[in-house]
Amino acid sequence: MTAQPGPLRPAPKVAGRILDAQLHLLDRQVLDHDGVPVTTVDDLELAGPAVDDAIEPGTPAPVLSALLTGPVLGTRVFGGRPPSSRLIRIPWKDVAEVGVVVRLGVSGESLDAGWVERWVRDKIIARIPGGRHDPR
Amino acid sequence: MKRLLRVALGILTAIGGFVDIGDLVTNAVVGSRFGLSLVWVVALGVLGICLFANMSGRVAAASGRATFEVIRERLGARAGLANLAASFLINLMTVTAEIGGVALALQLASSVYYLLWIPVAALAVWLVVWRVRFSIMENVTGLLGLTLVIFAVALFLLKPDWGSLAGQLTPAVPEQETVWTYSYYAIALFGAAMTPYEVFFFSSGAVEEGWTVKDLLQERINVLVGFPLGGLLSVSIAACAAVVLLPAGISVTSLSQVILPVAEGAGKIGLALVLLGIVAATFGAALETTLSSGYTLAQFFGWSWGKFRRPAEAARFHLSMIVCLLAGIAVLATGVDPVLVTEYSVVFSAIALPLTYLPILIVANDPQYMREHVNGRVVNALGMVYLVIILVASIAAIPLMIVTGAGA
Amino acid sequence: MILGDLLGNTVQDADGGWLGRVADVRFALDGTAHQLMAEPRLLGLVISPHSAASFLGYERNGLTRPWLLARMLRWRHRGAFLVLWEDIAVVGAGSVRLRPGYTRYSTALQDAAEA
Amino acid sequence: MLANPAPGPAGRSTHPGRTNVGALAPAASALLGVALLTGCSSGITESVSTAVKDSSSAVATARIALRQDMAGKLTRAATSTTLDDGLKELQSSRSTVLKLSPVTTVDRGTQRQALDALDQCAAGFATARAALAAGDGGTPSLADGDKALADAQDVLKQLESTVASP
Repeated sequence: MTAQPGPLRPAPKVAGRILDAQLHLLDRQVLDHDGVPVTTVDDLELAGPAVDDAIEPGTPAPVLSALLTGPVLGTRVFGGRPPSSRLIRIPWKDVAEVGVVVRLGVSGESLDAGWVERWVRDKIIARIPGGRHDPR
Repeated sequence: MKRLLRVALGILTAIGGFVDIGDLVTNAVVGSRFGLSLVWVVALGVLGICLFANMSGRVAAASGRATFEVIRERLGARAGLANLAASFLINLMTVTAEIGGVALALQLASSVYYLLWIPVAALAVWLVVWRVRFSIMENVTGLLGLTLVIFAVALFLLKPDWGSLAGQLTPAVPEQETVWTYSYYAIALFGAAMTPYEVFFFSSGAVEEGWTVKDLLQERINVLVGFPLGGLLSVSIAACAAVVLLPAGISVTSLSQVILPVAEGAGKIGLALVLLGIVAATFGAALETTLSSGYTLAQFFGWSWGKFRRPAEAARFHLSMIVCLLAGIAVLATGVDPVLVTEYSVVFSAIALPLTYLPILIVANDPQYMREHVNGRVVNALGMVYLVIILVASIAAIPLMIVTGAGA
Repeated sequence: MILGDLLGNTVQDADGGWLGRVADVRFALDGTAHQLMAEPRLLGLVISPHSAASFLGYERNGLTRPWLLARMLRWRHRGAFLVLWEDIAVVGAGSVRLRPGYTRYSTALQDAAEA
Repeated sequence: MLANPAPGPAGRSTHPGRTNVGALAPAASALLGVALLTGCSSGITESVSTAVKDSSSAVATARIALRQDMAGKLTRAATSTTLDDGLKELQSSRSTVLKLSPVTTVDRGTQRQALDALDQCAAGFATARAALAAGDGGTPSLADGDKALADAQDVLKQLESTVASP
């Protein structure tokens, strides 16, 4: 057996930064390049071997391809999973920085993740008098 | 000089903003039934809210993150959502109670039935949330709320027997009450002093006003001086009730009874001031709770939020507040007694406390967020002690509510 | 595959013996940096024999305060270990099986200080 | 029904207050037995005594408000709101008592007595409100209102003592 007494040996060093999904990514606030909140990281999408297939030794590891948001939050809490077409993705290539928050390198206006906000703004809030009034 | 003024203003608004309908009603009820024998709970609650408000403000200033973002990030989606559901519902109850409180106070001033005042009050709350700048909103309601000091003044004018009043301060169950009702109201008072919305609002307000670590000293003074003085105000409400209502065999069930001791001691001028103070305090608290509903939702789901943004730039935040106000109006329109809603809301607050304060304590120790501004040893020790107290209160609340028939 | 499919899954060794649940998934950003950030590659799974609940940020990055809370959470996650991707045989719905002779590594983060 | 209509210790056991948990412990089992025997009877007594307590609180509030109004310490709006609130409290107490379904003659007597007393309170409130509406120098005067409420208060006090220890 591989169970060893005493402290476990440290994992082999890797060249780049290490991110733990729960610890550093999930449930973090996502800001766009102007610092405007867009959404939270509700789940992550991996590109790699399909579920249930035996993994051949030497298979390249899955890669984190996108941050997910939208209905996937509900399924993460209550179980089940939405069909792939219902996932709202923020591709990893748009991510600029991971710290206390996740910062994007693009504007939130162009993202699918912002459509509800834009709909509420254009159909309701902006139509109420003073909706575009700057409070400062 | 200008800095001194700012500090003074901060303290004054902290005092005036401390009391809300929950504190008013619970303290008057307790004063009229238990005298001053529960004052120790107010002291305990005030120390607790100082501790955690200060901590959440420090987290907000150091990391720019408000409390509910922290709750979601640390508790995860599932426990975070449970907390959101509980906090949001309690918040909604509190919004309802505060708007009801504004309406009841306006009825006392005008004799126009309070249900007619409710849409007016809710509309006024929405207009301020929609249009008025955050700092003006805070300062005006806070300063007007200071007129509640009339409770303390009235207490002196009533010329009570100070010796026997001080004698009531020892924790003891009065003979016409039971241990159970005593404990139930202890939890209610604790919940009223430590309502979670105060922390949501306080930390979000720090982000709204763009506080940084440079403002930490001022923040600390506001909290550590303002809140205890606000607590003294709460105690004077209870003391007034204990002096005038307790001997007459009156147990408080309506807002009209809360103001009688002030009129007794300070006459019509006192009455005018206390009504102004109650309207300002409950209106201010209605603003804070309405905003808090928006803050909690937006921070959990990661929406854009804040009064410093144009409403159109925080669309879902503003929409959720409009919906909350409408829901509050709908609840009040059923004719439910706002005082009763208040009494339940403070007890439910006590139940939800642990889920809010645990993540704050954890994050306030995380250097990733706080850099060198992490908690000190004393604060951590106190925080752990309070966590235990909060947990006990939270677990005991529901059984006590059933045993006592909600304090009857 | 989404991460939700992986977190909380039961983990078995090659003979089907119970090892714990997937408590976290570790990524390494050592891929090509043609974008804003390097592409994160799945490095391994953090497996906890007692609880798949959140660590609330304790463990792994050396948080020790408040002392009592830190002790309690560490105790709940005692015996947690990291297995590398190379030691994973199958990822199924709800479960993960490891290869024979897999290696347990410490879950401590190498860059705990700067993280 | 096992109800024991006799003016037994059950009445005393539901006496509001005086409950000392420490002293209760040894007598607990005995009291429990008696409470079970007289279950229905003590339920009525308890409801009536709660209703009486709530109503006397409302009447006392109204009297303070009237006295303050006469002394020029309270505005008409505040006084009338206070009277309205008190009347509401009284009405809810009255409807609780009205909904009780007593089984024994003694309980029926208690219920009727309570309703009579609460009606007198309501009459007192009516006089007080009429006085407030009549304004200064009108009839009835605020003093009449206070008198009517004071009488109602006496009746309540009597009832309180009979319900507590029959």
